Amino acid sequence: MPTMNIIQAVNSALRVEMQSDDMVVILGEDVGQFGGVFRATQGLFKEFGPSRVFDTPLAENGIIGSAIGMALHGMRPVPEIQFVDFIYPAFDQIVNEAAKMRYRSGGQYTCPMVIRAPCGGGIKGGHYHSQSPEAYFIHTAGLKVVMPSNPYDAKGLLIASIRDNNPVIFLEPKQLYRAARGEVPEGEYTVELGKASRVREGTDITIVTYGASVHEALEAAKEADEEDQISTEIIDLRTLLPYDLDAILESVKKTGRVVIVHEAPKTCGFGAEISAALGERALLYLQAPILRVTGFDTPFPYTFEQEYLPNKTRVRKALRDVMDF
Amino acid sequence: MPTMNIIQAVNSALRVEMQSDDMVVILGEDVGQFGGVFRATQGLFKEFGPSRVFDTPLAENGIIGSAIGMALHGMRPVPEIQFVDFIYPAFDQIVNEAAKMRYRSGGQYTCPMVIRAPCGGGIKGGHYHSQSPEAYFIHTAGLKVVMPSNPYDAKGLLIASIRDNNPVIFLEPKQLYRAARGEVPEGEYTVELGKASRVREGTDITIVTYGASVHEALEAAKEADEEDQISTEIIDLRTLLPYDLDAILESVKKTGRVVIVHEAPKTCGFGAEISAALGERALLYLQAPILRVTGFDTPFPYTFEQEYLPNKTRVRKALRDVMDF
Amino acid sequence: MQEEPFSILLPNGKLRDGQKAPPIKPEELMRLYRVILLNRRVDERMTKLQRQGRIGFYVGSMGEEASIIGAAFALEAKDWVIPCYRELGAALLRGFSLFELCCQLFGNSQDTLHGRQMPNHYASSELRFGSISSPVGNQIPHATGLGLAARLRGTGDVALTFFGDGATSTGDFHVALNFAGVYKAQTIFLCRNNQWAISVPSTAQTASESLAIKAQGYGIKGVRVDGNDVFAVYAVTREAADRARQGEGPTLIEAVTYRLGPHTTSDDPRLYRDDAEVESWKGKDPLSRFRSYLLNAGHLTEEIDTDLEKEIKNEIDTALSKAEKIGPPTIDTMFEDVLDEMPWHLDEQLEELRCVLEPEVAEQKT
Amino acid sequence: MQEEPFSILLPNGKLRDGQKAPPIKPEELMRLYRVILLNRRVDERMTKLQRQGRIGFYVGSMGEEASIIGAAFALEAKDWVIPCYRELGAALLRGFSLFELCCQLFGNSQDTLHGRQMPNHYASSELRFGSISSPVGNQIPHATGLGLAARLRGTGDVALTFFGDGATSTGDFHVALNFAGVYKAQTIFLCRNNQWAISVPSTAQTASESLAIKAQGYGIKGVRVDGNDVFAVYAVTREAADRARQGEGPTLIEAVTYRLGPHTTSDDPRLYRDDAEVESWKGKDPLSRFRSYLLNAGHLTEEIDTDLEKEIKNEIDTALSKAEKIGPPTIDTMFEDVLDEMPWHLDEQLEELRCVLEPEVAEQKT
Ligand SMILES: Cc1ncc(C[n+]2csc(CCOP(=O)(O)OP(=O)(O)O)c2C)c(N)n1
Ligand SMILES: Cc1ncc(C[n+]2csc(CCOP(=O)(O)OP(=O)(O)O)c2C)c(N)n1
Ligand SMILES: [Mg+2]
Ligand SMILES: [Mg+2]
Repeated sequence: MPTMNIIQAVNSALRVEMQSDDMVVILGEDVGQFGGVFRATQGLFKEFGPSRVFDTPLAENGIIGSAIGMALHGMRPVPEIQFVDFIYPAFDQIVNEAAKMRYRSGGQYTCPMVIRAPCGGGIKGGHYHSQSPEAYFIHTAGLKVVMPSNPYDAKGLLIASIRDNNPVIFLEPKQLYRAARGEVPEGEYTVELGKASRVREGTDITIVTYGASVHEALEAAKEADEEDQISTEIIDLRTLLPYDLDAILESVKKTGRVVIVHEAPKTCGFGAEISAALGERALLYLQAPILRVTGFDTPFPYTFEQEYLPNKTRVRKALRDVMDF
Repeated sequence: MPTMNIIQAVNSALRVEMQSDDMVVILGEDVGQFGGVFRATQGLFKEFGPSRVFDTPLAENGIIGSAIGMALHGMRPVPEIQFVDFIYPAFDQIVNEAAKMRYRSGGQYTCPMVIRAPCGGGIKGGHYHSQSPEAYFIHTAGLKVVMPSNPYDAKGLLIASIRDNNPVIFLEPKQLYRAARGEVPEGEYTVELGKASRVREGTDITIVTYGASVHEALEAAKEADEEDQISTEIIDLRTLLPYDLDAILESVKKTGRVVIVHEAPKTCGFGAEISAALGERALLYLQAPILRVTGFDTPFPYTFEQEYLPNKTRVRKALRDVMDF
Repeated sequence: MQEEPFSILLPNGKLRDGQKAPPIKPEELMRLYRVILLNRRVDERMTKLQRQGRIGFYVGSMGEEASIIGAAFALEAKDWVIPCYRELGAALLRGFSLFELCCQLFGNSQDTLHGRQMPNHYASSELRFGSISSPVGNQIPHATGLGLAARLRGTGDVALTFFGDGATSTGDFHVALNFAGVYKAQTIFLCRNNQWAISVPSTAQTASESLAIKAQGYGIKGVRVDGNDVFAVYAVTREAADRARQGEGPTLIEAVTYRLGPHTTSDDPRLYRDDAEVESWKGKDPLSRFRSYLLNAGHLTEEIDTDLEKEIKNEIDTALSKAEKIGPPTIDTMFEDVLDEMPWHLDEQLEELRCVLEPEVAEQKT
Repeated sequence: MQEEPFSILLPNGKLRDGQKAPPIKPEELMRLYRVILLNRRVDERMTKLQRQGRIGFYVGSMGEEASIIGAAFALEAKDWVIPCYRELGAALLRGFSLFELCCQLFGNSQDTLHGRQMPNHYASSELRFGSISSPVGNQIPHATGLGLAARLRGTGDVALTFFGDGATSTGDFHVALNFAGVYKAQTIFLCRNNQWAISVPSTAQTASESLAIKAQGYGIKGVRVDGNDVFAVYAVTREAADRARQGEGPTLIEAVTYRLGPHTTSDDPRLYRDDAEVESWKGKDPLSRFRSYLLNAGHLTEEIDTDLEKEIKNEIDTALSKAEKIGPPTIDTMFEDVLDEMPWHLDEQLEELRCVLEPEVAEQKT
C-alpha cells in the first residue's frame, strides 16, 4: 500500500469519486487549474476538465448557495472553503438552507454535498487561519460533521461523505496535512460515518478527542503510561455528528474517568456536549469529574499559539488531575 | 410604578438612553417611521428624527457592518434584526469583526453596540420565526449575550447593555413581548450584566433557565410543590455570557439536583455548557444526573410547536426523574 | 431617470399602438386567465380564513399575478421555478392542487411537508417548484446553481427565480447574479418590484436608477417590464428563457408592479402608505386588464366568466372542507427527514417525547 | 468594452498631452516619493526576512504603491483609512513607524497588538488607520458606517477604504456600496484591481465590463483610473473626497494596477501566471514612473536619491534590529481585551494555563 499524507489522501478520495460518479464536481476559490492553496485538488482540473473542477468568484455564500442549486439538480458538489475561518458568509446558506432543505420539503428536495475546509491551528495563522468552529455546525440540526485525524480515515471518511445523502461539513486539520503520513489504499473504500475508532486501549482513563488533538492525546498517554503507569484509552470520534456515544460509554464504564480534548474554545464547545451526555447517562460510573482540555475562550492568538493549543503538557496535567481526584 | 409589557419596556429603555446619549442610534428594517414589526421602536422616529432612528436596506450584513463602522466613529448603534432567524447573513460581521475588534487591535478599536433581536417560539412561526441561536454567540469569544424573561429585567438589562463597552447580543423572547407584564420604573435604572436572579427559592432541585422557559419552569415548580411536595429553586440567568456560575453553584450545593431548561436544540446547546461546568466543579454534590429539558435537535416545527417546546409537562417529568433517581 | 418598462397591454386592456399580442392559442389564453383569477380568489378566501382564525398565516399576491404567472407561463415543464413566498400563481399554473395547498396551510397529516413549515411555505419537486423558505434572497443563488448544473449537464432546462425589490439589497442577490454572469448560468432572475419591502419603499432600498440597471454590474442582460401586463411579462421572460437555453447567459427582469394587499396577514399597510397610492395602482390591476383584453378579443364572455367564478368557488370550497377535516401528522414526523436516516439522538428524543405525550408508553418503560 | 482609465503621467514619467501635474508643493512631492520608495524597500526587506525564517509571513504591495499611497495622500488627517491587508504605504504616509511595524511582524511585547494577530495585521487608531483583518471584503461596510457617522455627526471627515478586485464579488461589497448610496455616506471605495485574486484572474471574478461600472447598481459615481499613476490616483481620490465631504455621495474608484509580487510570502505566482505578463507590467512600474517625473522636473537628483536610499536602509536596519531583540508579551495579554473587563471564566483559564507554564504556581495551589 502507498504511504500518503492527508492532502494526498483527500486528493485521492476526490479522484476516486470523480472517476466513479460524473455528478461529483468541485468548486471553490483557486481549486481549478491551480489546485487549491493547500494543493488538495491538484491535478483534478487536468484530469476532469473545467466542467468538473472550477474556480469561483470570491464569495462563500455564492459557493455554497450555487452548490445547493447544483445538488437540487442532482449533482454532488464538493465545495472547498479555503479556510474554515471564511465559511461565515455562507453560514446562512448552510444553516437556514442546506441543513433544512430535506426537512422543510418533506424529503422532496435534498442537497447532498460535502463542504471541505481546512481547520485548526498549528501553522501560525492567527485569528483567521486557525479556527475550529465545529460546534456551530454540530448544534445545527440537518448536518453531519466529520473531522479525520489520519490519512486512512481522511480518504475513507471523505468517500463516505461524498456518497452520503446529507450535507456534510468535512473539516481537515491543516496542521496534519503534511505531518500525518500513513498507508492508504490506492482505490476506493469507505470509513463508516458515525463510528469512532479506539486508537489506544487503556483501563484507567478515557480520552475522547478528534482531529489534530488525537496526536497530542497519544503522546500524553504514552508519557502517562511510562512515567506514572496510568493506562489511558483514547477514542478518536472521527464523526462529530452523529457521534458514536456507544463507543464512548463502553470505554467510560470501564475506566470511570474522562478527559475530553479539542482545539475549539471551551465554552459551548463540543466537549461540553460530550460531558453533559455522559453526566446524564454514566454519572454512577464516574470516579472523577470529566475534564476538558481545549482552546481558550479567546480569538485564536498568534505569538502564543502553542500555549493556546491543548498540547501534550496540558493533557498530561488533566490525566494526573483525574487520577489524583 | 407603571405596568408595562416587554415591548413597552424595551421601547422605554431605548427612549431613556437616546435622551441621555446623543450617540445612541437605532437602525434596522422597518424600525423607522413604522416603528418595527413588533413596534419596539414605535414613536422613536417621531421623537428623535431620521438621523437617530432609520430604516435600512434589506441586508443584515449591511446593518451590522455599518453599525460596526458607526461604533468605530464613536457612536452607540442599537441595530435591530427583525427576527434572530435572519441574523446569519451578519454572522461573519459579528463573529469575525465585532467580536474580535477589541482583541485584535490591542484595544485601540472597540465596537460597543447592542444587537437586538426577537427570538424563540410560541407564535407559530415555523423554522424561520422561532429560532433560539444563543449557543452560537455564547461559543464566540468577544460577545456578551443577554436574554430577559420579564419587563423589569428587559428594560434594566437593555440600558446596561447599551452602556456596556462590548458588543452585546440582546435576545428578546417574542412570545413574552405582550404576554409578560409587570411594574417598570419610568426613568433610568440598570440590571447588572452577569448576575442571575433567583426567581424561586427551594431546597430539593435547582432549575437553571432563562427567557421564556423561566415561566414554564415556574409553573412546573408550583405543580411539583403542590402535587409531590418537591421544593424547587429556579435561577433565571438573564445574562448568558458571562453567566453567573456562582449563583448556580450556590444553589446546586444546597439542592444537589439540577434540571436545565431552554428552548434551543439540545446538542451543543447552552445547557450542555452549564451541565459540563457543574460536572467539573460540583460532582460530589450531585445526587442525580443533571437533566436537560430543551428543544429537540430538529428545525423548529410548525404544527408540533407545543410538543417541541420544553413545556411545563416535560419539566415536571424531569423534576420527578431527578427526585426518583 | 429610468428606462420605460416594456409593455404590450394598456391598463384598459387595449393593445399599445404598434404592439401585438404574443402568439398564444385561445385555449391557452383562457388557461392563463383562469389561473390568474384562481390565484386572486384563493388569496381572498385564505385571507378571510386567516381572519377567522382557521389558518395561522397567509401571504397573498394581489396585484402581482401577471408578473408571476406570466413569467411562469413562458417556461417548459422541465424548467425550474425557484420561488420567494408570493408565487402561488406559478405553482397553480404548473398544476399544484388546491387540496395540497390547503393541507399545507393547515399543516395536517396530508401535508407533503408533514406540518413542519409555516403556512404558505409549500414545495413540489414533482412540479419542479422549489421549497419556499422565509429568509429573503436565499433562493436566488440556488437558481444560479440550477442554471449552472443545467449548462454543465446539458439538460436543456432553465431556472426562473422570483424575488422582491427588497431582496436586491441582499448579499445573496449579488453573488447569485455575479456567479451566473461568470458561468453563463441558464437562469432568469425575476425581480417583482412591487414598490414595498414591508414598510420600506423601493426608493429607500437602493439609490440606483432602476433595479434592472443592476444587471450591468454583472455583465448580464437587464430589462424593465410592466409587471401588470401579462403579455409583456410573458414576452420578455420567453426571450430570456430562449437566451438562457442557448447559452447566451442569464437575464435580470425587473417587473414593475405593486403589492395591492398587506405584506402578509400579519401586516397593516395603512400604517405606512397612502390609500391614494394604492387606489392609483388598482387602476392598473393585471386581472381586470387581462379580462378586458379577453372580452374585447372575444375569447371571454360575461357568461363564461360567471361560470368560471362559480367553478373556482366550488373548487376552493371542496379543497378546503376536505383538508380542514384532516387531523395532524403523527408525532414521529417531527423527527424524520432531519437526516436521511434517524440518528440515535433523535430516536432517543422521540422516545422521550412519547413518554410525555402517551403516559402508557412511560408505563411500559418503568 | 471598458472606459479608458484616467491618467496624467505616462509610463515614461512624462505628462500626458493636455494634462498637468496636480498642484502639489515640491517638498510634498518628495514626501510622497519617499513613502513610495520606503514602501518598496520595506517590502523587499521583509520578504527576505520571511525567507530567512525570521518572520512567519508577509504581504507586499509591489506595483500597487501609487494606487495606495496616491489615494491616501488625498486625505486629511481627520479622515479614515480602512485597509485591506496590502496598504502599508497608506499607514507609512500617515506616520506609522517602522519600529511599530516590526514589533507587529515579530509579535513581541512592544507590538501594540500584543502578538495576537498574524504578521501584517497592524492597526493604529491614533492615525485613524483601521484594524486589518484577513477576511476579504469585511472592512468595506465599516467604511460605509464611518462615512455615515461622519454625515450624521457633521464631523466633516471622510472614510477611504481599500480592497481588491476579488473583494468586489463579496456580499459585503454589495451591501456596503448599496447602503452608502442610499445614505450618501462620506465614503470612498477604492478597488485595487491588481488583476489577480491569488490564482484567479479578475476576468474570472465577474463578467461586468469593468469594476467601476458596478457603481451604477448603487446609484453612485464610478471612475477608472491608472493605478500606477500616482498623480491620477491622487486627483480622482481628491475629487471623490471633496464630493463626499460636501454630501454629494460616495465614489467607487477602480485603480487599474498589477500585483508584481506573490499574493503573500506563502504564494508562488509562477504556478498560475506568465512571466511575460509580469514583465509587461513592470514597464508600467509606479515607482520608476514617478521617479522619472521627479528627475525630469528637477525635484529629484541622482545624488538625493542615493542618499534617500541610504537613509531608508538605515531606518529599516535600525527598526528591525531594535525590534528583533524584544521578547514576547506576557501570557496574560492572551486573555485580555476579549471583553473590556476579564470575565471569571477567562480568569480561571489564565490561572489554569499559568499552572502548566509555571509549575511553581501549581505548587502554591496544592
Ligand atoms: C434575511 C431576511 N431579513 C428580514 C426578513 C423579514 N422580512 C420578510 S419579507 C421582508 C420584505 C421583503 O420585501 P421584498 O423583497 O420587496 O419582497 P415582497 O415582500 O415585497 O414581495 C422582510 C424584511 C426576512 N424574511 N429575511
Ligand atoms: C472571505 C474570504 N475568503 C477567502 C479568503 C482567502 N483569500 C485571501 S486573499 C484572497 C484573494 C483576494 O484577492 P483580491 O480581493 O483581488 O485582493 P488582492 O490580494 O489581489 O489585493 C483570498 C481568496 C479570505 N481571506 N477571505
Ligand atoms: Mg417588495
Ligand atoms: Mg486582486
